[in-house]
Amino acid sequence: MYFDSLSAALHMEGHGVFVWSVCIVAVLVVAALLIVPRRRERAALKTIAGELRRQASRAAEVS
Amino acid sequence: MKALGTATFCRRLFRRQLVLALRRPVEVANPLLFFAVVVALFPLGLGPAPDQLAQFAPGILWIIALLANLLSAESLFRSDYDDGSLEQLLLSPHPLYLSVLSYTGAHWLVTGLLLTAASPLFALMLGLPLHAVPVLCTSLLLGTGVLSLVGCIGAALTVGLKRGGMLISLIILPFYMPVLIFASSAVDNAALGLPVAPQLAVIGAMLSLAIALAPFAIAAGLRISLDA
Amino acid sequence: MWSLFHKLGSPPWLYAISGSLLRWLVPAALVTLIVGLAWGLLYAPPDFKQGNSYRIIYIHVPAAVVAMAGYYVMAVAGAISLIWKMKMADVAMKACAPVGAALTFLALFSGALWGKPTWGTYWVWDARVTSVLILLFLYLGVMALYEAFDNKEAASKACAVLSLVGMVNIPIIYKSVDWWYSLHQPATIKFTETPSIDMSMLLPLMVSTTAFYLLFTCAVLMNIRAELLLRGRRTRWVQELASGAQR
Amino acid sequence: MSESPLLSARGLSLERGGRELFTGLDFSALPGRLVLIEGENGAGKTSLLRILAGLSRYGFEGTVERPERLLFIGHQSAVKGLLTPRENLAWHSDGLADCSDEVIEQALQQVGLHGYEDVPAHTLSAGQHRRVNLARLYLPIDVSLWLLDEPFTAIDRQGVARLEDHFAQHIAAGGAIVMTSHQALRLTSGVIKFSLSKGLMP
Repeated sequence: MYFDSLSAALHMEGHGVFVWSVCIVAVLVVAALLIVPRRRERAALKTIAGELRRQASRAAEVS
Repeated sequence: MKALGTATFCRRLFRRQLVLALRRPVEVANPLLFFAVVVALFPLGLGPAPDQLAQFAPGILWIIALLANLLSAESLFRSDYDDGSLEQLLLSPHPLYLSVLSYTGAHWLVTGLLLTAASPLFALMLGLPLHAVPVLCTSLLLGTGVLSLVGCIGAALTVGLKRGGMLISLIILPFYMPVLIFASSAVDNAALGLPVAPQLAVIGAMLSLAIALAPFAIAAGLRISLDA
Repeated sequence: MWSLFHKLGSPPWLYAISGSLLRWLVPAALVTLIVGLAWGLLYAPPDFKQGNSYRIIYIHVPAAVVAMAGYYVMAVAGAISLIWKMKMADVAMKACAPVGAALTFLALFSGALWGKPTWGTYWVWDARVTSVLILLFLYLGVMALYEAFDNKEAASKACAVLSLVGMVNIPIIYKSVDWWYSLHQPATIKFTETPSIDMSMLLPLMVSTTAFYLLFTCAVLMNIRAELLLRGRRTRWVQELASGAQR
Repeated sequence: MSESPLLSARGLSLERGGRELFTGLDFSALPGRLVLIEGENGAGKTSLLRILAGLSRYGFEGTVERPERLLFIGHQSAVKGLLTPRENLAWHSDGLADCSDEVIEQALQQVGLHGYEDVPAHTLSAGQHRRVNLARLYLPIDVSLWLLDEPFTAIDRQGVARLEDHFAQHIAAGGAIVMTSHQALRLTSGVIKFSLSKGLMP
């Protein structure tokens, strides 16, 4: 490791606040990129399943 | 009865667009009025100091010309879309590339050319040196052609939408930026007495590229909008 | 070749294959990202001029590079959908836009925070910053156009045309912005390409760029999967999948 | 059949908002025939005509073979209020006809617009706009295929009768017409009814 200690790595001679906030935002963006579509996919499956169940119950009522 | 030749057809479309525009002179005058009103805004916003205004004049004039052009391009296909002329145009046996080019040509004539003709007045109001005015006119003459062609792409893509006005600015303005950069730099240079030929040549090249490619995009955009 | 083309056009096949692909692609992307960032942020030597603030490069440059490449991916998908009328290309194109926009935003944000220690201000109208900003506008334009159409098929075609226009224009825009910047070069620190970057800095940069490419691929694939389900909600394979998932 | 169709479509399927409007339609329009498309409101008649004309290019399945030149009359009259009927016809954006003034005057006379040639079209009524549009059918154009969507809308009974005679002439001369109409046709010879749900009915 280039830095001597964890606090030195966090501080980065005064530049730490910039570097690490960029890093945090990057992690957040990456997480959002991976989580949002996954949730959309799940939600889509759920709504479609709900539609199917509603159709099935309506068909059962009719018959 | 002989079939209509493509060249005649395009000439007629061109003439039709011009006649339509001239029968509603207020609409033709609107971009000019817009130009005048916005020019009046800048001294109010920036302060009346003549040297400062003169320094910013090339950029200001070009930004206003660009917006005026965009606003008028937005409604280019609107009425033809609403009354069904556009679907007839798409069904015509002539290449859409050429008919679209006649539309944009007519549009350029009643906006770009007119803006160019009126620009010396506004240039002098903002204190642009007199010897830069010919370059301003040349840059407008070439540049508004590019703007018309590119703006029509946006108009074609948004003509079927209820609220296209804001959207067309968002999607088209980024494509206006190169013209703005080179044109205002040309006028800047002219004001300083520096050479302007390279910038004007670049705008000319952009115009050629736009004439070659933009009608394809406009045609595709119209087909899509008519389909939706 | 043709059979692959046909398979790519088949939603159930694409859904299945992307599922198994993602199973190892997502971990691979995450591992590469962690390695690249840890290497760059903690192990690489500092820049002799900028000190440690240059470490933002390990996020900024990959984000910008992939955001740029993403636009071309989107435009090529748009071209395929216009020329061969392939519906899956529509879906892929639509999936690229939000991912690219997010990465462009990240590139801008990191650029601003990099600017503060380097130039002493968060925002500089530097050629590259301006270009990335325009790229963000292009992405947002495509997304806004897509949302404006009610008919999503027409929306995809319109966006395909727009992104193709963008693809032709991007080199022109970038060259003009470069030229414009060189004209108005302010007297602050000039910050163009570092002529030679040391191996110890280049390697982690390459790793994190790879990581961002992998992430882009993953995110686009996942978006495609969600879109496939929504578009195919009335087809049998989706309905079977949905009822299977509930049980 | 010996003659080749002027327009043929194969395996047309269309879905709108999750509802199947039609599936697997085969369709052809032979010279000398008038195909009347029937169906209730919202059955997809207009959509079918737009697909046949080539205005809808996405969102349906199947293939259509059509001639390069065709005449389409849709719901909108494509008449410019700022132009006179004469200019509207002479500069029409369909780009089909190159007509002299007399020919245009004759066509306008046929649809009962004699004397209105040179007044701005915005002073005319909606029905008169339709007539200006229909006058295109009377121009001597070399187009065999007509696609007409509700051509009788806003036309009085006399006008309808005259139009039907004109249709009969057109198909007798070897043309083909595909049209939709809510009104029953008086014309019978050469007329084929086509139901969106049941297919061709001779």
